[in-house]
Amino acid sequence: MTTKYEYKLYDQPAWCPGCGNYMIRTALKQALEELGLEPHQVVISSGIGQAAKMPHYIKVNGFNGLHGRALPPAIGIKLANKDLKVIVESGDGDSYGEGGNHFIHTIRHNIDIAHFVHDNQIYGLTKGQASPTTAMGQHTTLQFDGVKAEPLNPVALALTMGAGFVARGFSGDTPHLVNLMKEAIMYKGYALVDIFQPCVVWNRVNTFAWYKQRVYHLPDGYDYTNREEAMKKAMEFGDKIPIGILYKVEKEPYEDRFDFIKNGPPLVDRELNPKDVEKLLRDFV
Amino acid sequence: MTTKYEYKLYDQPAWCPGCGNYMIRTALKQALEELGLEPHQVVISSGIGQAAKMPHYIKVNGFNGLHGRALPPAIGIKLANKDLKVIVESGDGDSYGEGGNHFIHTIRHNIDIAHFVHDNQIYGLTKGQASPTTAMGQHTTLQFDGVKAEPLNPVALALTMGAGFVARGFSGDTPHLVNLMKEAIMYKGYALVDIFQPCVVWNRVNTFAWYKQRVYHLPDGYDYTNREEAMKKAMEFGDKIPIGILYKVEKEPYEDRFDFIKNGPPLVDRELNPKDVEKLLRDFV
Amino acid sequence: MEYNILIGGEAGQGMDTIGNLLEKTLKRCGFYVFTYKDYMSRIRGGHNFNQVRFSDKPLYTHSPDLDIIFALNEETINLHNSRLKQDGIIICDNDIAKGKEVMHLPLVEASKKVQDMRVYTTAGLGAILKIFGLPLDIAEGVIRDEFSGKIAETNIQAVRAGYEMIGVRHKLETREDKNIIINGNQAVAMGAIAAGCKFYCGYPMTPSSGVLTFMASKSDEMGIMVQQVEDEVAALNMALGASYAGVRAMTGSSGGGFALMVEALSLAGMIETPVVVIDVQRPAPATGFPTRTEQADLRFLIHAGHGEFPRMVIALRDPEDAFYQTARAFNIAEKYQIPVLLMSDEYLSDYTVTIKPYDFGKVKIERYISGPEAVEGEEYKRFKITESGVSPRILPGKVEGQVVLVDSDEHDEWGHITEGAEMRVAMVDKRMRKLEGLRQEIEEPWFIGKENPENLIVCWGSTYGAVREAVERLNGEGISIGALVYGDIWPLPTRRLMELYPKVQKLIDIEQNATGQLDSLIKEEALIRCSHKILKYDGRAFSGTEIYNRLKEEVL
Amino acid sequence: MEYNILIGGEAGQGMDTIGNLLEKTLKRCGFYVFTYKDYMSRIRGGHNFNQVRFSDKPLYTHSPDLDIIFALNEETINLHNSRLKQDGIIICDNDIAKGKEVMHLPLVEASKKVQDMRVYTTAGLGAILKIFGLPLDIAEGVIRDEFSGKIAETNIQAVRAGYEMIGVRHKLETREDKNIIINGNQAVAMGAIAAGCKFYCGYPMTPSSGVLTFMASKSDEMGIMVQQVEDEVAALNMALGASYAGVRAMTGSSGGGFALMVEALSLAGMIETPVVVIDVQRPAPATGFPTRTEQADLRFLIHAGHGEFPRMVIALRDPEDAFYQTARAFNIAEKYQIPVLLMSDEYLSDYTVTIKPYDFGKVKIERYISGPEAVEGEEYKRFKITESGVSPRILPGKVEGQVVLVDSDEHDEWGHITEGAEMRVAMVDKRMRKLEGLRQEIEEPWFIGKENPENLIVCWGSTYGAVREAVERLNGEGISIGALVYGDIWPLPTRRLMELYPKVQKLIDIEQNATGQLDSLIKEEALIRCSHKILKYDGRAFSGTEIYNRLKEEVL
Ligand SMILES: Cc1ncc(C[n+]2csc(CCOP(=O)(O)OP(=O)(O)O)c2C)c(N)n1
Ligand SMILES: Cc1ncc(C[n+]2csc(CCOP(=O)(O)OP(=O)(O)O)c2C)c(N)n1
Ligand code: SF4
Ligand code: SF4
Ligand SMILES: [Mg+2]
Ligand SMILES: [Mg+2]
Repeated sequence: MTTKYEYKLYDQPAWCPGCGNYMIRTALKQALEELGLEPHQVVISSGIGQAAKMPHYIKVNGFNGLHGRALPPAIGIKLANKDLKVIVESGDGDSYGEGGNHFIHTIRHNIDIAHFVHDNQIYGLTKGQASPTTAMGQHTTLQFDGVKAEPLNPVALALTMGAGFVARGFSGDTPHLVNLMKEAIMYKGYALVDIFQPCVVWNRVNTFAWYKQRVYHLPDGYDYTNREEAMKKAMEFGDKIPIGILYKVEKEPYEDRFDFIKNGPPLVDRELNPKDVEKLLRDFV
Repeated sequence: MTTKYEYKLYDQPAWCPGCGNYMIRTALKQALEELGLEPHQVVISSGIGQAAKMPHYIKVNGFNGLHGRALPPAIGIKLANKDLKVIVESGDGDSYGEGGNHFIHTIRHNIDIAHFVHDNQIYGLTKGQASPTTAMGQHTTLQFDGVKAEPLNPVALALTMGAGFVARGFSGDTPHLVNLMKEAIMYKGYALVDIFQPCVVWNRVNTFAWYKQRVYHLPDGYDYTNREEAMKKAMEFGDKIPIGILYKVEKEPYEDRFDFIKNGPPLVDRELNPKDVEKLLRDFV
Repeated sequence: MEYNILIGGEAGQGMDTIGNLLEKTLKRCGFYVFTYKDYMSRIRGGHNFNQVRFSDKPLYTHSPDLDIIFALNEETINLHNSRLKQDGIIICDNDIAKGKEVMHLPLVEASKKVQDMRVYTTAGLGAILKIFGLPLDIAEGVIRDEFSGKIAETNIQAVRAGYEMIGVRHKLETREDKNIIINGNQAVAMGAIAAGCKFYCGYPMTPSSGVLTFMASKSDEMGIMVQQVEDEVAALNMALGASYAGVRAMTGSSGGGFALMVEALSLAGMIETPVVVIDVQRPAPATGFPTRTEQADLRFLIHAGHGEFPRMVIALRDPEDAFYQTARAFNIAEKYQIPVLLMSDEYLSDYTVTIKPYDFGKVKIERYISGPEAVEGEEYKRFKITESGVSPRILPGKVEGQVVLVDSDEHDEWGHITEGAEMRVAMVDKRMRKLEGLRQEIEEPWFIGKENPENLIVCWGSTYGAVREAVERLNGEGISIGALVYGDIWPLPTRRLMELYPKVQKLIDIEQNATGQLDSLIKEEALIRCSHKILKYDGRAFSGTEIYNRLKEEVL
Repeated sequence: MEYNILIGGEAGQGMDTIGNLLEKTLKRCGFYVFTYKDYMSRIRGGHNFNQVRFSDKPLYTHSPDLDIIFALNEETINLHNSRLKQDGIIICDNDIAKGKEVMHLPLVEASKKVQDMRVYTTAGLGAILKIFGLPLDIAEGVIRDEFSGKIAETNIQAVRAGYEMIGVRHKLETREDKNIIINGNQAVAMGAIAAGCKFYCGYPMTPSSGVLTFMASKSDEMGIMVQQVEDEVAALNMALGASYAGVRAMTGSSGGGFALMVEALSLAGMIETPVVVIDVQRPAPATGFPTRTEQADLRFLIHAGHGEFPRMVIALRDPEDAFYQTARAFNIAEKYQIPVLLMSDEYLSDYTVTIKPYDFGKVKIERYISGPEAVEGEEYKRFKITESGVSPRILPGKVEGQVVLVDSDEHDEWGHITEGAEMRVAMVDKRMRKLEGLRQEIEEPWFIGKENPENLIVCWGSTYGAVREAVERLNGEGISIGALVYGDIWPLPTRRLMELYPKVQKLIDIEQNATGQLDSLIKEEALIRCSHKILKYDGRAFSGTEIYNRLKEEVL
């Protein structure tokens, strides 16, 4: 069914057997399928890391850039061609560590991007060092004596920065994740889905079982337009961890704040004519 | 009285007449004086910007580094010599824009630094472009059509990132500011004071009068150990803006999480002897 | 005829406004104008000055010798008096420099009369125009174009009042005005806009901010997305995203900001995505001198980025060249799918000069973008290995059923990660092969001066104007001297140099840096060593006079 | 005698563990060992292999010819079979490569017996040792040192079981073991620790992470602050802070991470604060080949950073050199108050080799830090202008009543912002004068091979081992060839080269990159062009055999 998102010549992920990334890929394909999006209408921008290899394993347009820099190209892409659906696939190190500054400032701008972070609470590709979301005290391949900094709470941070769509997902709950992804992709503005993704090699604490035991769906009547409630839910990260849309409100996307973008064709489609620029000489006479 | 913090040969700030920076300098000198700190016991680390010129105008040790990079050297300094009092003097662009990633991650580490941000809600030195704290819609020398991103709330962000000391000050209220500074300097761990500092040239919105009209002292009974309350106060940024210590709790400073730092002399004072290293050859035999 | 007027005072006293009115008025009176700016890295106070030089012949640089000093404070007189010519004039307000032998005028009084203290400098403008007997109505036209409403009116009253304060000294006739007056940053922005740049992002940094600001000011009108980003690391990555999606994209900064783009520059090389980046240099290392000039980033730009990939580096020589070269940079970037780096500096970015209006008919937009025909087989190969090294480029979303994949890892033709040794070699060779095409593309340096000279100067970028003036003066004295002025500087064109070299007795490197970077490049690329170096690195731009003098003292 | 054993399989199958046990056992048996690693950028799957070469004579590089293949999967056999010598042996478990003519052993069965599937590779180790008739107890000692408790015991049972599976083929005598076995990353870390480095910060990046990890593993014991930072931009700024405060500080990365440090490198130059930075190169541009090797950052490092400032660049040649050069780098950094850049690469960082133990008595710590005596006048001048360009350095907090001010803007002697033209020139000259001292400091390249050779190789860094092997072989055949192996590479020492050059008929550049960066540097610094270039850029390291062959085919 979702074969249209499969590369003919390249489809064997370099992920470890049993890795949570596989299910995220499955969910993403399904979400795209259900949204009726064709491969050429979608772009995935990613950085570097295990998660960030996604563009190679789903056949849509892909910009597999530098570690930590998944968001800036995504912004460039969206602003250049507003017709494209822009998705960012990234790891916790990529988005919250190396790319932390882009993370907070992209939120402020509310550009129409769906940002999916495979949060395995570890640096997978570089062999198991602490990421910004690794628990304090956890022993790693670099933090021999345990991590000595407090973990960053990505959803709380996104809320504080004013994100209009903030969600938590779990790679072990694909149907739920598919739904979150569809919502995030369709949301007009910046949407974060922080996805728990067990790394079966390097993170022996936050395993499938660990998450399974803890995650629960936000209750049916949960009012995701209430920011204070959302913040409370965001801070729940202990024995019980809520997943789902923590917060969602309407917000004017950045692109729409520019008349010339909102009310014209995508920039990429505009006619270029040097002669049209002659009039600007008026400033210099 | 505070002449010991004055350079003999260099004491004419390159700030504009009437700038809020002058009062911050006065407050800082007084705070240092009242804390009985000698110039050689203190280091100011700063980036680049008008605020960041402070090390030239107060005679203590100074590391006037790169734009956006006031925090990383401060961390290096503190870890190298825990006996030094380390203060960071920086602008809103410096700390929250270019330096945003260091800001969030320094907080996670809770290193014993007092971070004073001269928040004039504008880029002063580069002539008036929007900073991350400039109000949405505000017209600037670059945002001709008004700023199109939401401002960042530094104190809310610091709280979310887990800072143990978060305060707001106003350069127009020096006695109050002196007190905040003293508290921040004496706090064991990372302490943020976001200081409203009118830029009389480039920011015609957030003027002295604008702040004067709005700021009020947190009430006497205010419980600064209550994080939820603190967050509410942090979000107050409209007709009324509370100043004072929003949040303060005890937290183990980063340095104390390392036995060899906590229970030994400062690293800078340790004896270096290559012969002591010979024992490590055991790994390679 | 030629005159040189200095306006000096503290930051915030309005030197720029008055300088601007003066230069535009002189231009509209039909003169060639060259305005040099010297300012400090502060917002108020300190000492700043503008020097407005004008002539009936084209000007290429500033000059130290002054005919008029308009002093807004006494310091200005103390600092610049020594450069005043024998019959030069100092004018200032009655309250300044009392007791000194200068021309005191009731400028502030005049401004008080119109109840706007800010216009006292405009009264000074009136006085200056009167010295040359130039018609007031042209100045009034300029004022009306620059200001509106009440402000325009008070300024006009002030300029008239100033005009009355003084007598004519050097009566000049107006001439036909066919020129524009523009600075280097504006020229670059105009070139980019003319070339169809639809995405410009940057982070403010003196002296590059002018490009960003000019682009922003035309954003709405021209439909250009202009982004102030959070940091320079974001800037180039973002521009690459925009370019990948298919718009012409550019970013820029000064050296320190460019330093933060270095990793992404290497990315541009790897994903073969066109982009134009400008470095408006200032004295470094580190923060250095934010408002002053230098040419010390040449080797840095040529080698910036880890690993090996082709790039082009173009040094801009003056605001005319800057326009055409910037526009050309977009074509080359897209033709070879490489980053093109433009080099300017504070001097070039800030001085304004009269030049003939740009010929927009000469700007050709050549995009090299393919459609479905570029897809061979089932899946599009973004990195198809070709003889030229350039692969047909389609845009994401523009060919149904086809996707565009770019990858910062080493990759195969489809853009997928590979670790194969053979594919690696094939891809490195493919990328490097573009250099062959690029070598055909590069233009030899401009030659100025006497043909086949005994003394040959090599220089690059903004020193052009000062070198030209010096060479012309020396040629006038019968000295056999010429200059190669490099614009395209990497890959370094060496043909002209090798042709001239056999006859050359002295090869003189002239640069605004401390190590002679062009000399090092020529040694490397042509195995030739300059016999003399005239270097300057005090943050102030060479003038023609200075080069002339140093050539005479140190070389000729 | 010399043998070469390949162990190959998927990532995650434990090649590294077994390779490590094997090489240590061989070392303790008194042999010289050289282990080469080839692995992919993935955590599980793909194809990785280690080649353990050992001999009774010192080894400097790996070799393509194999005596034994220990295959953990069939792919290993398919990929490497062609390199097996005539009388070579392939061993593998019974269930692998069924039907192929290889030596099948019941390895998995043996591991099942001890109820730990992971140890089946250890059974293979037993078999390999038996082939050479080496004593089991040495292997058991290694196992006990590397593992503890139950894991040690099951491994010992497995190695014994493997030992029983097979007969002796090439009986070897053990020898006296006086060596250590170490890789380049560990060597650098050891050098830094020996030199008294008390602050190391970095962000994980293959292949540089080993330095960070080793430092972290000794943090507690040696009292070294080791920081994993948020990004590489923070790293160098933080190290500079630590150094300013007075500890020896270092950071490192691979090319892409180094690219993010470029702005701060310029800062180091401006604030004249010593720091050591290592770039463990990997193939680029961009992400490139994370786990493979290249030497393509040379020109980048030499010119990295906006503006002009002195630096030193040292290429590390092998793990022995790496140790002493790293320690030396700290002395030079502090003596001249400059950044010293070390260059390694994936090959050097990952291969392990037996060398004689480091002589810690040879490591001298020279700090050049002053006390109150350095204060002249009332206020301390951090940037006092001196003849050598180096200013006496006191530390913040260490001299009562005195403060230490450093500034990224151009500054006066006290460190205060200045905009003066004269001060600028004085400060640039001061900084650049350090180059004169530095030029005295630099060491000429190592010379290997026949004296005054007709054929002279130039190379640098990690190619040393392979070049040495090739040169020795060719000298053995009576060919007049030698090599200059650059360690100190910027400023480039040229004396030896100029001495040898007149007699040289062929000058051959050997580098692991695509453009010949050392050649370009020699052209620039010595105005000499290499007649031949042997370049390799497929991500795999040169072996001695490969260089030998290519010299024969392309040059000799
Ligand atoms: C500038 C730079 N620094 C470091 C690296 C090395 N690196 C690659 S991936 C990675 C971390 C990956 O962690 P994360 O983003 O959480 O992804 P995961 O592998 O866990 O999915 C690092 C440090 C790099 N490629 N570039
Ligand atoms: C890498 C880099 N980018 C840009 C600049 C230019 N720059 C200097 S100060 C500044 C902004 C200053 O704003 P802020 O930090 O708010 O300080 P203020 O002047 O308002 O006190 C900028 C953009 C720089 N020096 N370095
Ligand atoms: S290392 Fe971890 S995150 Fe990476 S593929 Fe393996 S299991 Fe997944
Ligand atoms: S520009 Fe603004 S912030 Fe800077 S000194 Fe002037 S008033 Fe103060
Ligand atoms: Mg991760
Ligand atoms: Mg500011």
